[in-house]
This record gives sequence, structure tokens and C-alpha cells, in this order.
Amino acid sequence: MEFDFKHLGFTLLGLLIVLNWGLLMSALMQKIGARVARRIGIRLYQPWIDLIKNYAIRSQISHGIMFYLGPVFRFSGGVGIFLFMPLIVGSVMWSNYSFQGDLVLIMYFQFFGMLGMALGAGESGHPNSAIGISRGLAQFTAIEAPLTLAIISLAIQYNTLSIVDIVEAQQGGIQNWSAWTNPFATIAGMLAALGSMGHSPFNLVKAPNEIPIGPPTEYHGTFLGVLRTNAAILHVMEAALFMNLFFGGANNWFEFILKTFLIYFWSVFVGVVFPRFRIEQSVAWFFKIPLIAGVVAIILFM
Amino acid sequence: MVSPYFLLGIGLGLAFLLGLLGQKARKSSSILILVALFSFVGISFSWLWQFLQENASVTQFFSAGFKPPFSIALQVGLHEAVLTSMINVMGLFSFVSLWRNMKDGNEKLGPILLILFMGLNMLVLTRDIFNVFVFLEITAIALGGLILFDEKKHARSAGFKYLIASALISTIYLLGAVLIYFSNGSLYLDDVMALNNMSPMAIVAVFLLILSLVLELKPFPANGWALDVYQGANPAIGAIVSAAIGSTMLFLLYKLMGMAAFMQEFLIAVGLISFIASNLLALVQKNANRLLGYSSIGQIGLIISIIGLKDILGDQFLFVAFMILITHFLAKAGLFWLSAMLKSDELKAWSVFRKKSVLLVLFGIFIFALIGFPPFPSFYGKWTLIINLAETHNYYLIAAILIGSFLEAIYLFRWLGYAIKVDFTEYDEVKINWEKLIPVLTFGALLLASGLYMAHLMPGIEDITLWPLLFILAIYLLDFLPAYIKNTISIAALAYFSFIILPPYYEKDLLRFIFLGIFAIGGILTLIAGYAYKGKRRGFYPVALLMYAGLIVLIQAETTLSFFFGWEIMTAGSYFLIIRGKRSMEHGLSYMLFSIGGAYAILAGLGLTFAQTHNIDILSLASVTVHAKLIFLLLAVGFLTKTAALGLHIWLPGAHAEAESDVSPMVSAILLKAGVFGLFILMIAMGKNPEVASIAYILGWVGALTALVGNLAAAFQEDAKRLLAYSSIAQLGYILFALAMMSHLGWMTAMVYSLNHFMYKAILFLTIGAVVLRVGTHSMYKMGGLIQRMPLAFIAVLVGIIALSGVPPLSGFAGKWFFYNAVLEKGWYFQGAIVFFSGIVAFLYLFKLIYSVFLGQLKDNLRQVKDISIWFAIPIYVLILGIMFFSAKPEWVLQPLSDMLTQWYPNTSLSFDGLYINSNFGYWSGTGVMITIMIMFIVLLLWLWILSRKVVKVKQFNIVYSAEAPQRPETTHVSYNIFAGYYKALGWIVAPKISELWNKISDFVVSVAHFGRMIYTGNGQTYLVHILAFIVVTFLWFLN
Amino acid sequence: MELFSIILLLVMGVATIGSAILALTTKKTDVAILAAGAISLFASIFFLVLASPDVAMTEAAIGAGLSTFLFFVILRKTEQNAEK
Amino acid sequence: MLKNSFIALLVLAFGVLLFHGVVKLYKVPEKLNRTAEFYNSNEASQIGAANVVTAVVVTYRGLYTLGEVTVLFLAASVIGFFLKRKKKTAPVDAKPAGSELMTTASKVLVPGSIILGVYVFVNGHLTPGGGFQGGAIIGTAILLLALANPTYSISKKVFHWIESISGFVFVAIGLAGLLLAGGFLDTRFLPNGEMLSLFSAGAIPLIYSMIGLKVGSEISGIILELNDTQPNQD
Amino acid sequence: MLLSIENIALASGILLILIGLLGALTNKNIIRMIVAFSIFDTGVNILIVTFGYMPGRTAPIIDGAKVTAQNIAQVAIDPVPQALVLTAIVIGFGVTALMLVFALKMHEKRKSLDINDYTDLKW
Repeated sequence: MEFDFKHLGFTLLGLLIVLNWGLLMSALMQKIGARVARRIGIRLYQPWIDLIKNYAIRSQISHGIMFYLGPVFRFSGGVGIFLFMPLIVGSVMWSNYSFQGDLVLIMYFQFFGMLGMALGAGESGHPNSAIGISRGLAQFTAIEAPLTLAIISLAIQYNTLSIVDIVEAQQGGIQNWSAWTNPFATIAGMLAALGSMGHSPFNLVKAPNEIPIGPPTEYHGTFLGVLRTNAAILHVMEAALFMNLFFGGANNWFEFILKTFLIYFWSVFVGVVFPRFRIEQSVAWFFKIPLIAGVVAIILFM
Repeated sequence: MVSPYFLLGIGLGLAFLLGLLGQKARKSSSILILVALFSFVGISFSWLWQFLQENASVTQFFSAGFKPPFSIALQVGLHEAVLTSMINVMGLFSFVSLWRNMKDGNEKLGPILLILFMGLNMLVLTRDIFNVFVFLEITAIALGGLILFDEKKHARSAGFKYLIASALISTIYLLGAVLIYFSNGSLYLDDVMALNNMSPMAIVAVFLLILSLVLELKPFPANGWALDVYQGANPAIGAIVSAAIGSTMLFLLYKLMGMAAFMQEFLIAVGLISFIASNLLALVQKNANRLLGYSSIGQIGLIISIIGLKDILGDQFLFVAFMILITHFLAKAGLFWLSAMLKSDELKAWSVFRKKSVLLVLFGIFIFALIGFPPFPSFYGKWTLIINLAETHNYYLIAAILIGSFLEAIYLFRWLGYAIKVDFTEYDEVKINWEKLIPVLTFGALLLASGLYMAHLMPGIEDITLWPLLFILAIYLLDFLPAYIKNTISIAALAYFSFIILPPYYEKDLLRFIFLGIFAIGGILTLIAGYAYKGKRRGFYPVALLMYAGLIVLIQAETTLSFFFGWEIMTAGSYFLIIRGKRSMEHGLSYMLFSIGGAYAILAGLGLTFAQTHNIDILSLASVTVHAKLIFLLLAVGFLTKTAALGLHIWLPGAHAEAESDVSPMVSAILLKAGVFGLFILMIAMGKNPEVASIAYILGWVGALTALVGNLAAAFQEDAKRLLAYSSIAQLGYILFALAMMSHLGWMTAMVYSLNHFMYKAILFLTIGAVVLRVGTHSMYKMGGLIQRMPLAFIAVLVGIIALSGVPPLSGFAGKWFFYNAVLEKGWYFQGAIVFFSGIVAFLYLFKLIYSVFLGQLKDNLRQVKDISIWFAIPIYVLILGIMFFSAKPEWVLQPLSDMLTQWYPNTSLSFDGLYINSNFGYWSGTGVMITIMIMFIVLLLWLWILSRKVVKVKQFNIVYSAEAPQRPETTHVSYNIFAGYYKALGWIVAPKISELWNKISDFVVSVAHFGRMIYTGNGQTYLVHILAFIVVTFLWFLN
Repeated sequence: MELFSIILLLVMGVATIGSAILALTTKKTDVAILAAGAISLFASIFFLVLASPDVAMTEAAIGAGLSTFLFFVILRKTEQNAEK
Repeated sequence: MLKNSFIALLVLAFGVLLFHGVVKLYKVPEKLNRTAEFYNSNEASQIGAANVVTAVVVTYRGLYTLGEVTVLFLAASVIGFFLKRKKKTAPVDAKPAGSELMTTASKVLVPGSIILGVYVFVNGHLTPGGGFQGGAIIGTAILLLALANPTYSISKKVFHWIESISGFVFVAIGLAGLLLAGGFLDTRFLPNGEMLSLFSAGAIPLIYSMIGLKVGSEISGIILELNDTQPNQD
Repeated sequence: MLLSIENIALASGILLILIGLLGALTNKNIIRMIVAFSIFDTGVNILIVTFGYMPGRTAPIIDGAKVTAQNIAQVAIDPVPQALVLTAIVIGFGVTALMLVFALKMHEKRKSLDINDYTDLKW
């Protein structure tokens, strides 16, 4: 497949849609969370206001070059996943740059942003950044274990590592979704999704910023804006990944929005119900049911 | 031919005449004795010359003009000529080494020594069984006399024990000799040997003769007296006992075994038991001379068993026996003479040789020769021995010999480690006198020369493999030059190699080209870092080049022998490199032990192979039919010790971490690939064999678990180099896993990992090493914030960890991508999942590494630190360029690799389509991804830059910190035990169970040794009881 | 003659073994030395009977004579040393 | 004592083995074996010594004798060296004279013994005995002398000279055999002479004389060394 | 015949060997050990000479009367064992002498002749 400028236009348009949907979705989720807790919650347009505010702040401080580059890495991570992810089934133009690499590329590119962020926050010299990052990394490894098994199971099932092909194979009705054809992989994957979305009970990583310190505090102004922008994109794309893998992908933007919402909602739903884990608990947890589900998923398709 | 009776005439005549000279003319009498010993050497050399150059035939000289059995015959043949030459050279140098002892009014010492060596000559030459008794007694009395002159503290009680033991033993011999006479009416050895069927009495007689000779050779356990002599007597006398008398007795045994073929099994058993037992007991020995005694007894035991193996070894017998004997002879004499220079008996006292590097080098040569490293004769001896034993299916003997050799290696290398590392200030300085130095030097040179000469005789060793060794010798002689000159020479040597020898391999054999490239170019790059070192860096260059020479020989090897040759040379060189580190003594030892264990496994495996194929071509492995599993396993285990697979890995962290800054990348990024290459060769040759599939499957699991444990352990390290070392273990685990898949994609993965690991591990180790040189500590929590002081280092580490972690767009991703495809194709899902998981774990330690060292708070004491040395930066950035190239244009490298691998795996799903690499499962465009990410990154960077041009750099402690402003960096740098929670959850996986297991094994062995040596009570009578019990037991065994 | 030899030898044998046991059991070293000398002397008679006069002479001169003498000298010297 | 009874058991086992493995196999030979047959039959014509044992020891298997001489030489060197007292500080007259009886007896016995010794070694080829026995007898004579006259001292140098020269001559005769006759220690480079006469058996009398002188002087030397260090004896 | 010359000699020889050996192994006094060794040697020598003995024959010395150059092969015994024993005796003396000097020298340092006192070197 060759590169052309029309493609670039569609990509930018897709990015815009995803960004705005991500912002809206995060507002929705906060609203839902608040309502469950019998609060009124934020206004739905609050994320946009926050974003603009952040970008508009004039005073900006830096702790050094890596501190500066950290958000760039992070942002690249989010955008990169977007770039390598097919959005709408069968559409060449909405499949972004997924022709350059397969599922393995996406799996590994996730780390790009994480690494950059970790390094940037690390240079801030704030002890809690390091604590948060170490916890995040630790938990992330645990999340990846069941997720890997689920992905391997899918790859065996569909005999491919290409997301496009996996999605194609699920077309033709709900009964063809991996969720039905490979339930254990779906269980493993969706449980892993809980962790990767970073909501309670797996939000210890962000815990340090509740006592108002930690990376998001050191990062403010434009940096925070960049990080917020990225978060919006990344959340949608993570949901999109699970959608593509387990729930038949999306044939149009409406389906895309609905499915990503539901997948994202799943993690919020769990988060509202369960209290937070300590890090060793969450690591251990991922090595129990999710891992077993993943193992079963592979055994079934071996 | 000169009549051997002149030896008698000269020796005795002079000894008798010297009484005339009296005490005044001591000097002239010493010179006369020296002349006599010289004439001995001359006579035996003249024989040697006649046999070697003029093809003289074996001649017997009869006494009194009658034929034997009515007179006594002295036989001069090639064997006798060789043995007498050895003995007489030894005699000459023994006399030289005792020169100063002659001064203290001990004017009788000279004649006694002369008579001793004359007696030894006669023992070798005589064909009369009773005459042997006479000269045995002369030897015993002369030796007793020598010991009596000894001023050492316990020499006399030791000598007394020796005398009573030898009195008992020689009486047994006397009985045997007399019975021989009564049974067949002749004392002439050739007569007895010609007997077709022996009478019972003759058999008993022969049994007694052989038994007493075996007893003279100190078999376990009837050898307490000998140990006491070694310990108690002057080491110069120990040298005579071990080298000269030992060799003579062995030859005598060999000679008399001509009539005792029925006792071969007995010799094998006794010899091997002595070999193993005395090496075992030596493990807990602290006294140098006694240790040498144990070692002597062990070596002699080995040769005894070889004499017993005469029929089994057939044509090769003489070669094997002589190779091992000559090594023992030269090395043991040399070691005893070295010991004679020291005042203290302690093993650790040998560290004073560090001040006289020549002596240290000699010590090293002797030790390596004893263990059987190339290029010394024992290497060829052991090789031939094992090969032939395998050929005759004597597998248990192989096991026994290798176990014994391994035990020997343990204490010898520990000792060498003491000499190289232990603090020597508390020991008296060594004073070198010429008369002590000359013998040691000569014997060391002879050892080297004989080894180099032997290489010519061996089929399968190309002469060219010896050139590097000579070059290294030359470098050693240049050791007085400053480091940068030697560095330049070394680089030039490797560069020469790279330009001349390397390019043809590109067409000929790409696999070898790649590994040679890694070794040669890696060698050059790591040596460039050596410019950062000031001073002379004594001893570094010879050993570094030794390692590279070994690696290169290893790759170039076409035969199993030269492969093993290269393997051992490489091991030796790397051992010295590793042990150069500050706290690396025990790590060097454990490295060596695992290496030797592995080498013996390889040796056994190659032996078994040869037994079937009768071919030393390295590819003959492919035609193995029986025992394929065992062979594969042995070889694999051998290679895995070098790649540090789980269970065999415990040496690596310490060894790599404690090595010098530019040595760590050598041994990690480069050296480990030797094991990978071995595995490649092994799998190429034997992979098609259906029997090995199950082992390959196990290896796959081992690889996966190694990766997991390695990475997890790395995450919990506080020492930067140790962290990287564990990381290497894990990376090699990936490679092992990938290789074990034995598929095209699997091997692609392995190749890509090998290349990548070479580059990024070299970058990381070089950088961290350079940082360590600047900051003076390995502990990461003592660093921090160095990004401000060392941007060059930071960028290098950043690139390194991105590449290592496999994050696109850098080249590490290629490995991950191939890995996934290979796993799916092969169907090793669970192992694959483990490896993948461990790959994620890698992020933990990579973050820890870069964060703890470069980010966080800069410590006060590091505020003035400079960036890494330019000499480190150059190779690092060259390697970064390499990574960048590989990342941007992976297909340029991958396509040839893939084509190469199709010769072994023609069916591949891999296809190259322009920038795209496709497999059955997925696709990937390295260039495309690189471009996409670069553009995106730059765009986003610009985006941020446009929005935030007025960024203000704040001070270090300007952070929001719970209403407090921190003052000290240490309190805000969270680095120590950063993954505590993770450790709580998964730490059990890396609990040091394996180290504990190895420790328990070694404790057990040591306690056995402790317990076993209690039989040596020190009481002469108990020793006699041992001897008598030995006689009774073997007699009973024999009567059955 | 034959019978005489046998009786002589029998007596000698008993005497020899007796001396040997004496040498082994006696408390005094000089008695042991003397007993050993006696054994040598008896042995030389054995040798004579066994048609080996050369051996007999040697045993008498060296075993019974010289050796015993040397034993005593050494014993004396050690006693002397011990006194000092 | 447990240990001693174990040792006794071991020795007993050794005895049983010796009996079963060695003595029981021994059979009284009916006739001489080939070596003995050769020696006994041909000695008279080849060597011409009346005492066949001497011919065997000195000529046929002369290396044994050379070995013995060497052993004695070694032993004498060591003994002589180590028993010698460093330097005598006490005055000579501290030593009392030997008893009257001893002195008188020695006057008779010493020359006799010496003559006997010389006779034994000179006639070694004819009668039992030879160099070692003769030498030992001479040594005994010197011992008597020393016992009788503690103060008596002969120059030890003389003994050293005799010892060295006789030893050397022995070796030289051996080499002469090698050069002039059939082999090392071949005594036939001198005429065999007439059987049973003193000057017969080639160089055997010469060799035995040398050995006798050497052994005698060695032993005497030792005794004299010891005499210098003899304690007071009462 | 049980009570033959050679049987008595053999029995004496073996007994001497065993007693000598036992003495060497159990006597703690070094000089006594050496004495035992010399008894042991004597036993061995008796054994050897007995082996070489042939009943009814005489020594191999030509006296011109009973033994002549012609009949010596029939009437005399084997000269070789005697030669061997001769050598063995002299050598045994040499060894004994050396042992004694050792004993003396050891005693000089330690003032002890007990073999148990010389166990500094062990293990």
C-alpha cells in the first residue's frame, strides 16, 4: 500500500473525531460516576474548557530536556496507536497506517508513550513520580500477561496477527464476534482492559496525585494540555483495540462510538463498584482469573 | 650409541671420587657434579637424537659380556631415551635449584643428588627385575638422604614416614622379584613377557611386583606418607619426587605391565580412584605444597589408569600417556620450584608473585597446562583420551576422568585466583635468585614450546590457529609499553583480521561472517574504549587478545578439535579478563568452573560423536545415529554454560558486574555469542535428527524460564552492572528459546536478537561502565540526575533501552515481531507467552536503570562530574549509528539473513516485498514505521514547542512537596528497592533457589572432602596400616 | 646328619621366634635390639644349614654385628640427647 | 585395644594371604632352573671362580654389587655427616682410657681381625664371603680398637682416601670391562688363571678387594666419627 | 614330611615376617619400630633362601673335592637366590641405618621417640 495525501487528510479527520469523542466520553464517565455517588458532577463540556485553559496558561516551567520531551513521547504514543489502528472495517481510508504493521506493532508501541512519560516524570525529580511510575510499570506487566494470552489465542484462532484480518473475520453477524467464538480470550482481554484503562480498583498508579502531587502536578500548562489531549485519544483507541479484537470492529462511526463507549463504560462500571487494590494485590490478581482464562483460551485453540 | 653404563660410571665414579676433595673444594665439586649431570643430559639427548633423526633401533646393552637372563641388560629405545632425557633435564635443573642449599656445609647433597638421578636413569633402562629392586632402594635411600639435609620444620618426620612406607613397599617388590625368579628361572623382563601361560606362582609374583609399583605411585588411600613428604620437604625436593621420581615409576610400571596384562583393570580402577579421591580431598587443602602433593597424586593416578588403558587406547596409548605425563612433569616441577621461592606455605601467599609478573604468568601457564587447556600438551592428551574412550564405549571412564579433572580445576583455579587477587601485603616479599628462576623459566618455556610443537602433530589443528597465540606472546613481551600503544597494536591486529580474513566469509558462509563480524568489530569497538585507561594496564592486552583469538578460532573451526581448541582458548582469555575486576575473585572462579564443566560436557559430547563418525569434521555431528539425544544434550549443556541458561547462570551476574568497564561489554555483548554460535552449529548439524526434538522442546522451556527469571531478577537489582548482567541472561534466554524452535522464523528471531543484543548491550555496558568510571560506584541509588552532567551518556542509554525493550521504531522491535510470528508458527504458545511477559518485565529494569542513574535528583557529590570519556563515547555512538541503520533499513540485513537460513529451512512463510516483510501471520515495514513515527514525533514536538516557547528552567528542588522544600537530593530520589510491591507479588520466582542448590552441592562436596582426608592422621604407623590394608584388600580381590 | 639338621633347626626356629616375641614385647629397647641381633645370628645359622654360607656370613657380619652396633649407638645418642 | 587388635587381624590376614598366595604355591624344585644350570655348569670355564655365588654377584650380575656399594656409600655419607659432632670443645684427656683387659685383648685381636677381614675379601672368589663381609670384619676390628682406646685416633683422611679411591677403582674396573672385554663389569679382561688359586677368576679378587677396602674404610670411618663423639663409658 | 628343613625354615620365616610387621605397626617407639623392621627383613630373607634351597644339595662353591666343576650342576644349589639375598641384606642395612639417623635427628628436635608425637603433618 502506498502513501498518499488524501490518506493523510482522512487520518487527521479521524484524529479529530477520536479526540473529541474521547473528551466527551471522559466527561460522560465522570458524570456517570458522580451520579452513582449522588453528586451532580461536571458539565459535559468541561474537558474542552480544561483543555483550552491548559493550553492558554502562560507560565511554564521545565525541569530539563527529558521533562520537556516526556509529554511529546506520551503524545506520540497515543497518536501512534491511533495511526496504526484500523478504525472502520473495510475502509481503506479509515484504516489509517495499519498497513505498516500488525497487532505486534500496536502492542509494543503502547510502551513508547509510557516510556517517554516515565522518563519525563522521572526528570521532574519528584519522588512520587518515580513511585507512581514504578507502580504503573509493575501493574502494567501484570496486565500484559493475560492480554498476551488472549491475543495469542486470537492469533491462533484467526491464524493472523493483522488487526484488519481479525476484524474481517468477525464480520457477518454478532455470532461471529470473538466474544462468542472465543469467550475465554475475551474474558482475559476484558479483565486486562480493566487494568489498562486505569480505573479503580487498578488506579493506584495515579494515586499519588490525589494528595496533590505527582506528574500531573509537575506538568501543568501546555504540558498538561498535551497530556490531556493524549489521554482523550488513548482511551478511545484502547477501547477501539478491544472492540476490534473481540467485538467485531465497527462498520461505521456510529458503531465505533457505541462500542467504544460500552467498552470504556465497562471499566468505569467496575471501578465504581470495587475499591482500590494495593500494587501487590493487583499484580497478584492478574495472575489469577485473567491468566487462567487466557490459558484456557489458548488450550481451546491449540 | 653411547653405552648407558657410562651413566653409571660417571655418576658413581664421580660420587666416590668427590670424597677426595674434602670440604674445602666444595665449589669445584659442585661444578663437577653439574658437569656430570650435563653429561647425563648429553648422553640421553644423543640417544633421543639417534632415535628421532637416525631411526636407530632399540638396543640392549648387556653387562659382563653375557646374554640375559644370565647377565643384566640395559635397554635403550625411544621410550627410554625420552624418559631419561626428561629425568636428566630435571636432574640438572634440580641441582641448579638446590645450588644455594649446597652452601651450608651440606657438601654431601651433591653426590646424593647425582646418585639419585643416576638411579632413576637405571630404573628406566634396566630390564632386570631384581635390579629394579636395587635401584628402587638406592632411590629411596638417596631421597631419604636429601630430605634429611632439609632444614624445613617437619621434613624429617615426613622423611621417616616415607622411609618406613618405602621399606614395606620395596619388601613386597622383593618378594615379587624373587617369586618371579623361582617361577620361571629368569629375572629378565623380556623372558617373563614372552611367557605364554604363566604358572600361578608367576601370576602372584607379577601381581606383587605391580602392586608394589602402584604403591610406590601413591594410590589412594595408601598415600599419606607421600602427602607428608610433599608438604614437609623442601619444594625443590617435592619437585623431584613428583616430576622425576613419579615419571620414572610410571615408566617402570608401564614397562613391567608388559607381563601383567591381567592387571589392567586393577590399574584403571586404582588410578581413577586416586585421581578422583585426591582431587576431591585437595578441595579443602590450604597448604600449597600439600595441595601440589594431592594434585601430583591425582595426575599420577590418571596416568596409572591410562597405563591400564593401554590395550583400549591402542595406537593412541603412547601419545595420550606422554602428553599427560610431560605436562605433569613440566608443570608440577615448575609449580614446586615456584613454591620454593616462597617462605610461606599458604596458598594465599602466592599472591606475592603479583609483584613479579613473569612468575605469575608462569604460574598461570602451569595451572592451565595441568587442567588441560590448549595449547598445552595435556589438552591434546585429554582430547585423544576421551575420543578414544568414547570410541571404545567406555563412557563411565570418561565420566570419571572428567569428574576428576573438574575437581582438580576447582582448587587449581581457586589458587590461581588467590594469586591474582588476594592482598599480598602481609606476606614476605619474594626474593628471586637466578638459580631458582632459571629452572622455572626453562620449564615454563618448554611447556609452551611442547604445546605449540604438539599442535603440528595433531590432525585437525591448522597451523594458522597458532599464529594468534604467538602474536599474543609477542604482545606480552611488549607489556612494558604504555597502554595506548598496546591498544593501537591490538586494534590494528583485529582490524587486519577484519579486512583480510573476514570479507571472504561473506560469500562463503554468512553465518560465520556475522559472528566473526560481531567478534572482530565488537572487539575493535570495545578496545577503542581502552584508550580511556592511563598507565600500562599490564596484562590486559594479552588476555583480551587471547579471548578474541579463541573466538575467532572457534568460528573458523572446521574440525571439532579446533572448535574445542578455540573454545578453551576463549575461556582462558575471558577468565583472565573477568578476574581483573576489583572484587571478581570468586566470580572469576565460578565462571571458570562452569566453563570447565561445560567444556567437559562438550568434550564428552564430541567424543561420543567421534566414536560413531570417526571423523573430526565439525559437521560430522549430523551423521550421529546412536545416543543422539545424549550427545545433543551434552553439547547443548556445554554451550548453555556459556550463554548462562537458567540453572547454569549463577556465575554471570557477578562476573559481568565486577569486570572492568570496558571488559563488561566484551564478555557480555561479545563473548556470550560464542555459546550462541555453538548452539547454532549444534542445531544446524543435529537439528534434523528426530530424536533431539524432545530436547529442543525442553531447551525452549529453559530459554523461556531463563528469560523470565533473568528479567525479573534484573528488576530487583541495585547495582547497575549487575542489572545489565541479569538482562544479558534473559536476552540469551530469548535467543535460546528462539533457536530451540528450530524453524526459519525461530532462527531469524535468534539472529536478530544476537545482532541486536550485541549492539545494545555493548552500548549499555560501555555507557554504564563509563559512568561508573566517573562516579566511582555501581550502586544506582547513589547516582541520579546525571542527565544534566552526562547528556551523551543519557542519549546512549535512552537509545539502548528503547532498542532493548523492543519498542518501535528501533531495531529491537524486529526481534519481537519475528518472535511472535515464530511462536505462532511453531505453536509454542505458553513458552512464548512467558517470554513475552518477561519482555514486558524488562521495562521495569530499564526504567530503573535510566531513572535511577540519569533522572531524579542529582546528588551533591556528583555535581562536578564530567561526561563520559570520549574514548567510550566513540564506540558507543558508532553502535548507535548501527542500531539506527538497522532500524531504518531492517530489510537490508534481514533479507540476506533469511536467504541464508533457507539453506537449512527451505520452507518459510517469510517474504520480502519492497519495504514490507510478510509472514503467514502478519506484516511489518520497518522503514514505514520509522518514517511515520519520526514525522509524527517531530510534528508533535513542534506543536508543543510552538505552544510553550517561554519555558522556564527551575531549580533542582523546585517541586511541590507536601508544603516542604526538600534540601537534600538523597531524600527525594526514590530508587532503592523501587519495585518492592512487585517483589512481594512475584519475588518468589527469583528466590535464589538455584544458587542455594549449587551452594548445597558444593558444601556437600567440601564436607565429603573434609571427612575423607581425616584418614591421613599424620601418624606414620597409620600410614603403614593403610598400605598393609591396601595390600590385603587388593590381594583378596586378586585371589578372587 | 639330616636329622641333626632338623633338630638343630627346630631349636633354632623356636629360639628365633622366642627372640622375636621378646623383641616385640619387652619394655626395654636395648633388650629388643639384642633380641634382634640374636635373631640375625640364628638366621645366619639357618642360612648355613640351608647351604648358603655366603648369606650366613653376611647376615652375621652385617645383620648381627654392624646393625646391632648401630642400633646401640643411636639409642645411646638419643638417651644422651634426652639427658641434656 | 581395638586399634591394635585390628592391626593384628590385618597382619594375620596378610599372613594367611602370604601362606596361600605364596608359600603354598612353592614346590621344592627337582633340578636347577635354566639360569642356575647355566651358572653352575659354565661358571668354572667362563669366570673361573670357585665360589659361584661370588661370580654371580661380582661378574654376571655385578650391577647388584655396584648397587650395594652405592647403598652403603649413601648410608655412610649420611650417617657420617649427621653423627659427627660439630666441634669438640672438651679436652682430650677427659676421656678415660679403656680397661686393661680391653687394651690387651685389642692388641691381639685387632691385627688378627684385620688380617681375617683381608683374607675374607681377598679370597671371596674361593671361599664364602667377600668384600662386604671382609669389610665388615675390618670395621669390627676398628670398633674394637676404638673401644679399647677411646683416645686413639687415626687420621680419618686416610680412610676417606682409601674409600674414595677404592670406590673409584671399582667403577673403573667396571668400565674397563666395558672397554676391554664383553661388557660393563666383565671381569675377564684379566686372565682367568687357575681355578682355586688366589690369582684366578679374572678381576674378581681385585674387585672384591676394592669393595672390601671401601666397605671397611667406610665402616671404620663411621666408627671413628662416632668415637670422636663417644660418651664416657663405664 | 612336615618337619623338613625347609618347612621349619619357612615357618620361622613367615612367623618372623608377621611378628616383625606387627611390631612395626604397633610399637610406638621409633627405634623399636626399626628393630621390628629389621626382624621383618630377616624373615623375608629366610623365606627367600629357603625357596632357593634344594634338599640334599650343598653350597655352590667348588672345593675340588665334593664339589667340582663337573658335578656342581648336580650337587649344588642355585646361586642366584643367595646373590639376591646378599644384596637384600646389605641394602636392608643401608635402609635401617638411614632410618636410625632419621630417628636420631627427629629425637634431637623433639626429644621424643614416640611416633604419635610426629603428626604435625596431616590431612
